[in-house]
Amino acid sequence: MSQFAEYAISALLLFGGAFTLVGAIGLARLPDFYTRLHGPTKATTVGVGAIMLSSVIYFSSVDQGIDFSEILITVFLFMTAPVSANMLAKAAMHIGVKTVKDTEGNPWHQ
Amino acid sequence: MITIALYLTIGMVTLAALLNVYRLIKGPDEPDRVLAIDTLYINAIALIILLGITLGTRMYLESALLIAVMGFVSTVAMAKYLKRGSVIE
Amino acid sequence: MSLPLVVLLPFLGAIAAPFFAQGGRTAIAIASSVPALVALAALFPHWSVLAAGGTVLDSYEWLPILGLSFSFRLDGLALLFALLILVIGLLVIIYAHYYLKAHENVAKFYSLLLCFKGSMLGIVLSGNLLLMLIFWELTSLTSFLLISFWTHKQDARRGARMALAVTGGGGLALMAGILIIGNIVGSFELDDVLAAGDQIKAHAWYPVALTLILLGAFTKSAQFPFHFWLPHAMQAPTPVSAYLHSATMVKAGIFLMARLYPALAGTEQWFYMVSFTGMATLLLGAYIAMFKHDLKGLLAYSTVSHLGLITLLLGMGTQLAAVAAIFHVINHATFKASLFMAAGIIDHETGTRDMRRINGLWRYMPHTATLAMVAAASMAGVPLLNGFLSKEMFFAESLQLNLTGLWAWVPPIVATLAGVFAVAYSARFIHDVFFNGKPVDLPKFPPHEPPRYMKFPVEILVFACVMVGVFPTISVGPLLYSAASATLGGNVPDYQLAVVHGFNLPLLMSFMAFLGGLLMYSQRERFFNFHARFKEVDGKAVFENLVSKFVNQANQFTGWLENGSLQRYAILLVVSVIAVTAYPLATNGFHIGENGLSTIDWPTGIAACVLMVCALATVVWHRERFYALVLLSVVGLIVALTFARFSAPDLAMTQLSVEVVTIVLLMLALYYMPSWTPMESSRTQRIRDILIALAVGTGMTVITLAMLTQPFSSISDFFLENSKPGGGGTNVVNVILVDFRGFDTLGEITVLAIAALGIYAMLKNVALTPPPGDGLGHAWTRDHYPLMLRQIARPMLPLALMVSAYIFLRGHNMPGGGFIAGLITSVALILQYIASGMIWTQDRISFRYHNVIGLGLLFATIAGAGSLAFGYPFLTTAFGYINWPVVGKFEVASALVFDLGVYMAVIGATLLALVSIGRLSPHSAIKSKQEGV
Amino acid sequence: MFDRLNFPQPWLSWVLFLTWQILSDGVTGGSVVLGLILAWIIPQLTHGFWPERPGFKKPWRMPAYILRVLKDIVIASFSVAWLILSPRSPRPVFISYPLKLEHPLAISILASTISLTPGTVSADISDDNKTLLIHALDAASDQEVINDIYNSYEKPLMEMFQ
Amino acid sequence: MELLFALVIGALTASGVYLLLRARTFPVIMGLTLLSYGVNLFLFASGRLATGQQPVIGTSANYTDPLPQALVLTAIVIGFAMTAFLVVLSLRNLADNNNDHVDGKREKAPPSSKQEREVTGK
Amino acid sequence: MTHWLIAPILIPLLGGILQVVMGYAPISLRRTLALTITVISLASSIVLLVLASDDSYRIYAFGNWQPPFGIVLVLDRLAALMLALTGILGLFCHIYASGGADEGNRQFHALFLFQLMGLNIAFLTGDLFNLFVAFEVLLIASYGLLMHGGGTARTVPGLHYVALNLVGSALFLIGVGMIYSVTGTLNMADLAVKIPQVTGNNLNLVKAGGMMLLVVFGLKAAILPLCFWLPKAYARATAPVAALFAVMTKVGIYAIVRVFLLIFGEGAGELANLGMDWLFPLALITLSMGVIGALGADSLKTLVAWQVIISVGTLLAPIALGSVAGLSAALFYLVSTTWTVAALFLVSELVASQRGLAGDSIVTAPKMRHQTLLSVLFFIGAVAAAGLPPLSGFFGKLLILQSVEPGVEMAWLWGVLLVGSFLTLIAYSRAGSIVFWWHVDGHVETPEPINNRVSISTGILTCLTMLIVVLAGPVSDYTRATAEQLHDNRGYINILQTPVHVPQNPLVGESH
Ligand code: NA
Ligand code: NA
Repeated sequence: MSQFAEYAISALLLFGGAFTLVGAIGLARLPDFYTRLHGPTKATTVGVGAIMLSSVIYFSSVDQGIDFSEILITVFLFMTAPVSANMLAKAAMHIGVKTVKDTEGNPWHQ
Repeated sequence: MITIALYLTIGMVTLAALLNVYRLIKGPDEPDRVLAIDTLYINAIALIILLGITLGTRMYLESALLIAVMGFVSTVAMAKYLKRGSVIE
Repeated sequence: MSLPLVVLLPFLGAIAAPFFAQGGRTAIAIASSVPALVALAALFPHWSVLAAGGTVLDSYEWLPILGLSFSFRLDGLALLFALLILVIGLLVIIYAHYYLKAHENVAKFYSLLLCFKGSMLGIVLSGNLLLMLIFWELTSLTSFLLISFWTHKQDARRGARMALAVTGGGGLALMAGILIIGNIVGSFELDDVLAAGDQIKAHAWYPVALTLILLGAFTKSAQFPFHFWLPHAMQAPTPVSAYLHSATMVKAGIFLMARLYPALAGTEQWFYMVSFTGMATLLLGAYIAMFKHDLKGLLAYSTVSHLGLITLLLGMGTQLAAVAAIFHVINHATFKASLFMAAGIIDHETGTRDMRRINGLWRYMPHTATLAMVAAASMAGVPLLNGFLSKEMFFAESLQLNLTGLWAWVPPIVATLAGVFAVAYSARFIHDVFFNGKPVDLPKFPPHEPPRYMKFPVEILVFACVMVGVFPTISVGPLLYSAASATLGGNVPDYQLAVVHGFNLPLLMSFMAFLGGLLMYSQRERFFNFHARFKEVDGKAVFENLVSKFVNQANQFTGWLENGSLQRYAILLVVSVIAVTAYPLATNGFHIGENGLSTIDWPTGIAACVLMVCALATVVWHRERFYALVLLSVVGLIVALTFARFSAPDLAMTQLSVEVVTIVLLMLALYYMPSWTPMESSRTQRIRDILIALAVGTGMTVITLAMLTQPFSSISDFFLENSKPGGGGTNVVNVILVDFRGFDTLGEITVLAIAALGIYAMLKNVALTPPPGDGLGHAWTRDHYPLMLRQIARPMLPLALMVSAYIFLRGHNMPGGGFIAGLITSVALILQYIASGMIWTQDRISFRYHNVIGLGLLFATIAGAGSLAFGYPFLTTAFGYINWPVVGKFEVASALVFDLGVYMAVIGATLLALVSIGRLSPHSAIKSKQEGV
Repeated sequence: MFDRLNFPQPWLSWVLFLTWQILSDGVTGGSVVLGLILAWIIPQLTHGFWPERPGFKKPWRMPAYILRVLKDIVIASFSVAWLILSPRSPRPVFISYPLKLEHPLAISILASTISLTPGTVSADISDDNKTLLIHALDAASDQEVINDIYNSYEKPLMEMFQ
Repeated sequence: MELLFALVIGALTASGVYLLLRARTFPVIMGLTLLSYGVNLFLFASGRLATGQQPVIGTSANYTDPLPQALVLTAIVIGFAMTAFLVVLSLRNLADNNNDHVDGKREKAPPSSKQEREVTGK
Repeated sequence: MTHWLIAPILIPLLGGILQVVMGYAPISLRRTLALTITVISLASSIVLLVLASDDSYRIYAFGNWQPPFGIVLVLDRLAALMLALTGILGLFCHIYASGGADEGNRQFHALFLFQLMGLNIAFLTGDLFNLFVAFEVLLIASYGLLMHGGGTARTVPGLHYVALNLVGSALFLIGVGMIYSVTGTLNMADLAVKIPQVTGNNLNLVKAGGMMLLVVFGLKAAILPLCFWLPKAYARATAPVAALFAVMTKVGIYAIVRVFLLIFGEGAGELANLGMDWLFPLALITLSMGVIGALGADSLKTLVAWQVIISVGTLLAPIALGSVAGLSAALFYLVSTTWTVAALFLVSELVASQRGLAGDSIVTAPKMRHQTLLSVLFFIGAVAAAGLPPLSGFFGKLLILQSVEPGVEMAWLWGVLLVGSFLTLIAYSRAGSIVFWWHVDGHVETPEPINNRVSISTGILTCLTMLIVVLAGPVSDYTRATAEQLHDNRGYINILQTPVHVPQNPLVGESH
């Protein structure tokens, strides 16, 4: 395995792990549902994407062939994450979850 | 080096999963819980990939793919349940 | 062959009788007589053998393992009883012909009567105790039906049930006794049993066997304290009473004692049990008969008394007493049958049997009165009639008992006392019915003589009474001798059948009885007043109350146990498991096997903790259903991860896909259900349940720990070795599923298919009202099918099909396979339903899921059956490698077709199930109505 | 169902074919043949489920758009990470974004893009497809966000679709 | 690891059994689901635990026991079919009897939500 | 290897599939086809009965994989007996059902045939896990059948039945897991070889696993205290279904006989006769409970349902005592009681159909039509069920009583069985006299006439008890030989030696 690959893999792994963690921290820490929605849709998706990428590089550098299956999963995640977020936001608006006080504007009435 | 990075990453993802579980149990509303489980699904994908790297096998890749698909459908269904009650109508 | 014929003919006649019913009452009566006539003819030729003290045997194998043979045996005793059954049976048929009314179900009556006759003949002619037992119980059954012939009468139904309970129950005791006898002797053949008397009596189990057999005999023969059923059986039509309850069935118990006399009698136990029972019955029956106002009631108790007399004679254990017993069987049968018939005639002509209303019938039916009076005189023991002869013998024997001290006085006094009562009630029967003033308020007035030939049977019987009374030696001498010889095993004592034996003590006793009886009758008012002080107990009512009480208590007990609570049943099940496994597990303790424990890596540890926390959280928050569902799906997810973690990729994928489908299914159901469970169990209940759950959890932990740490080897090496060369695939799990254990998989998809079909069927025409909004008071949102979801669902289907194809095709060699592929396709389709709705999606699916299921099963079956054509067993797979240009080498395998079947079955079943529930939603229902879908 | 021998959705067939090659263990003769078969057969089976045509006018602009979004996603992640980790509490805002796009797919893509990029999540689309409700995690003013989105994403999409 | 696995199975079965003993269909179904998770893991464990030894020929040096995996797969599918049937049966019960009791009681329908409970003060 | 072994499985399977696909065909066509399938299936079972009567074991190795590796079907006398018993029962139930009870949903015949298939697999399989699968097939089909037909009464008992059996399935899997985790095999013959060799701590593991299986089989067989799900479920099912279910408890008994005699039999070393000391007292208590239930029953079907439990107790008591004679007697009784109980269910349904609102309740009602026919059939059934002569139940009980060796067990068994018979007699005479003899004035129902299919199938099934009496000799010879075969498990173990073809493929190409 080339030195470059090793650096790239490690970096991607750490990047991915960190972002996954940040997404989760956001989920745990942010004050209301709508703000919490941001963490997973972006940070976590990106984090997992990075880990996928590291996996692609890892296996490409140990095996002979190149396999992009992980990329497919990543693409899939990127395609679906906004939809999940949309659906959840709609559900939250329906239920009327509380928003933080200084939120400007209002969720729609469902 | 990869090993260390791998362990650190696994640690971070596991921690992330724990935080998700915290949110899941804490709520306070149902959408929060569904959001938490949706995130948990994605973390599980990461864990599976990391397991694959640790074991040096791609045997578990399809499991990750499946979690992605199933996690999505499950989240969508739960969200629809919350707002429509009837998932299939 | 003639003996089985004798027994079977009546049964054939019973089957045939209804066919003659169309020919009218006469035809059926004649037809019903045929079996008896034939039987008499068939028995006649055997007389020479019997007279010489021989026996006739006719035996066929039936159930050798049990020792039961179809064997018939004719000797003197059997002949005597057979003749009674046949002859009196014939007379009863004639009598019944006039007795039954036109509208009554004559066919049923004769059929039952013939069945009874056959059963009775079976008892007396059986050469095998088990065979006899069969006929014994048959008489109980047929008499049950005969007693209740007038089913519209409550008393008849109750009397019949009581008779069945007592005699049938006694039959069960008899069954046990006979089995013990058979066990002792090693055979149930009568010849063997009779020859093994000493062996039986010496056996440790003799007392038990004797008690059980006597229970059978006493119940059947209405001995005290089982006598109570007989009077209530008088609710039967009179021909039945005349036949069953005087001449035949009640004599079956007597017959049994006589039959087994050589095998069982002659011990102290026999003496005390039989004679004391007989004595008690004799006295009690005679006493009560006195006070019965019902004609048939009087006769019934008189019968009880006479049965006691015979029993007492048999119990005495002397040979002469036995002879007397048998003689009295004949005599009692003749006079009692005729008396019953006379009573029936009176009932028939006056419309009542109440002696307080029936008076002075001599004026209206002198002929009948004469006959009845002769028979009653015989019952009373008037000289020159047959009753006198056997009673004299009885008195004589009562003096011969070698009892010590004052006890020696008991039998003669009891005998005389019983004689007094007998004379008294006979006198009452004569005086109170035919004289004693004028009839009071008869339903039919004036009474007159019955049809000529209705009296014919009575005449015959009364004639017999007289004949035997006057010419005993000529009339019954040989028959009695032969029967006595058979009873006593050939040791017949010297006895004389003379009309008068000179002036001796027995004659004095007769005299005293006669005077005493008349005196008693003349003072009857005093006795009646005395007797009236005791409250009369209605046996039927007591029995009926007892049964109802039993039934109610059983009902309550059952209801208390079977309380309709799943919780109760589940606790019983779980506690049973704990109970039966606790001991082996406790012995094992917290055992760690030889392999010891391996280290835990902490991500796995954390995941496990999360799983446990979520599982427990599901329990804690189970009352908030949706929340619990979310927690449950976390558990499912981690279970899937666990499979992946421990080298089971196929399982991980399966678990994931199944999990999602399950969650969707649960949500579909939850829509209609309360979203919240109230707290219903009490604190005690919860603590109990927690303890049970903890016990189960601990048990499973201990088991798992013991199991996981034990070294192990399995048959799986074979699978690993043969998977590729023999099964053509490298994914061993898949090869096991489609090849090594393909039959399991076939079963598994069948289960899935059936479940879906069942679900579909169950939800047809079910109306459920969905809640108008969620439990928090919000109405549901308007948008059924959000835009973004619809847009993402579009490409998902082709992509998912692509992934399915991929997972499917690689399944044989890599994790995957038809099942997982099927679930992916299903989930993609479910997404279409969620995103775009039932109607939209269903419009685009041009096949019925039923057919998909069917085709899936068919593919799998055909793939399996293909090998049959090559002579290989079902599910033998075939595979090969083909090298094509461009494409290169690829594998073709029949297992793939099998897996395709799995794939289709899974899709069909999953979707059929989900769509069936989805269809319930009002939206799809309304829409499908509008659009005619 | 197989009433046509053509490819009802050629671009879908392309996507499927490429996907298959990615999934397969290397591009071989076998994978190409099988890929072709699947690329033909799957659209035949599913085209009923995709009634609207995608409506791309200039599909070749897609890659550039995707690259741009990817870049934004990475950047967005950092800014969101910063927001999450910083002790300052964010100032969330709901913004009603007036849509100019009309094609449902285009709207979906825009909404998805918004969700994936800095500090915004598409919370809802109005029933008439005219307004998009956006939740911004930390926004100074509505208009800034609206302009930003219009310029970065909606305009390129409009060029692609109209 | 074995102890951990054993505890997991213990927790799953215990939770499952507790829910099985509740008075309504829905908790019972969830209990059975949890129970079946525990049982599937148990059956799986009868082939012992192995890391990275997936029974796919050529992907590893050692292979774990494939047979329990196949059995669990069958068990999962059958369990799904059964659960689905039970779920629908409980729906049918709801339709037929207008309540979701399985404890033999038939009182008035309970408040269907937390809020309702709060309103009615139960 | 004869392919006949698979016939009783494949035929109903294919028939069931056909029914699934032709759901919208006219009912008469589906009926005819389904009945034809049942007849053919029965014919194949009879062939197996003939084959099995030479005392040999025949195996059928699925996929041509030699035992213990592949799944095998094993045909011995017991399996053949159960197949024939079920086949005959199934046929008459099916004919009855085709008299109109099959209407209402289109899945009836499919479910029915799948049910037969599941039963037949259970009787033939020689593999412990496959037995689980067979159980599931027959259970899920039975759930479907149980819910067949209208009405709301059967939902709750159905729910109980399904839920408890789900727990039972879980226990089955745990038991199999425990046994597999020690022995590493699933084939019953192989288990019979391996279990005696188990030592040390593994003994307890296997013991607990075996006991768990006993509980599972006990649940299916409805032994006390696991029997309370049964009465209501059976009593409320459609008659032909309840009648078919008469054999379901016998599957549990079959499994106990098969597994515990073969694997934990006398030759099982330290694990010999596992659980039998539990079974005997439980059987007697079950019998007593059944009698109490029958006595307290308030409807004919409930009465018959409790009769099912009575017969379970009666069957298991001699089986638990472990003698050849006892087992033989139990098998004889099993044949008799299965058909009798089934017939009684059918009769009860006919009675219910004639009495309007009164249904089959044991209450007085206006006179019913077809009174004579129905009362005769009920009488025959009741006599057979109560174990009175001259019908087959009597012989069964007699054989059972006679099979016990003198001792404490004998005293208990005799006492309970005889007293039980007595009380059963009272229960039946009470029920029969109230329903058939005791009429109140009132509106006489004018129900649909009873059609021929229904009356003939009920009549024949009822009268089968007489056939058993006539053929008591041959039948008891067969059950005796069966019991002997079961008691010597060497023959069964020998199937492992059956020369099956080398595990190879008819079409094996180059191997990579
Ligand atoms: Na008078
Ligand atoms: Na709800």
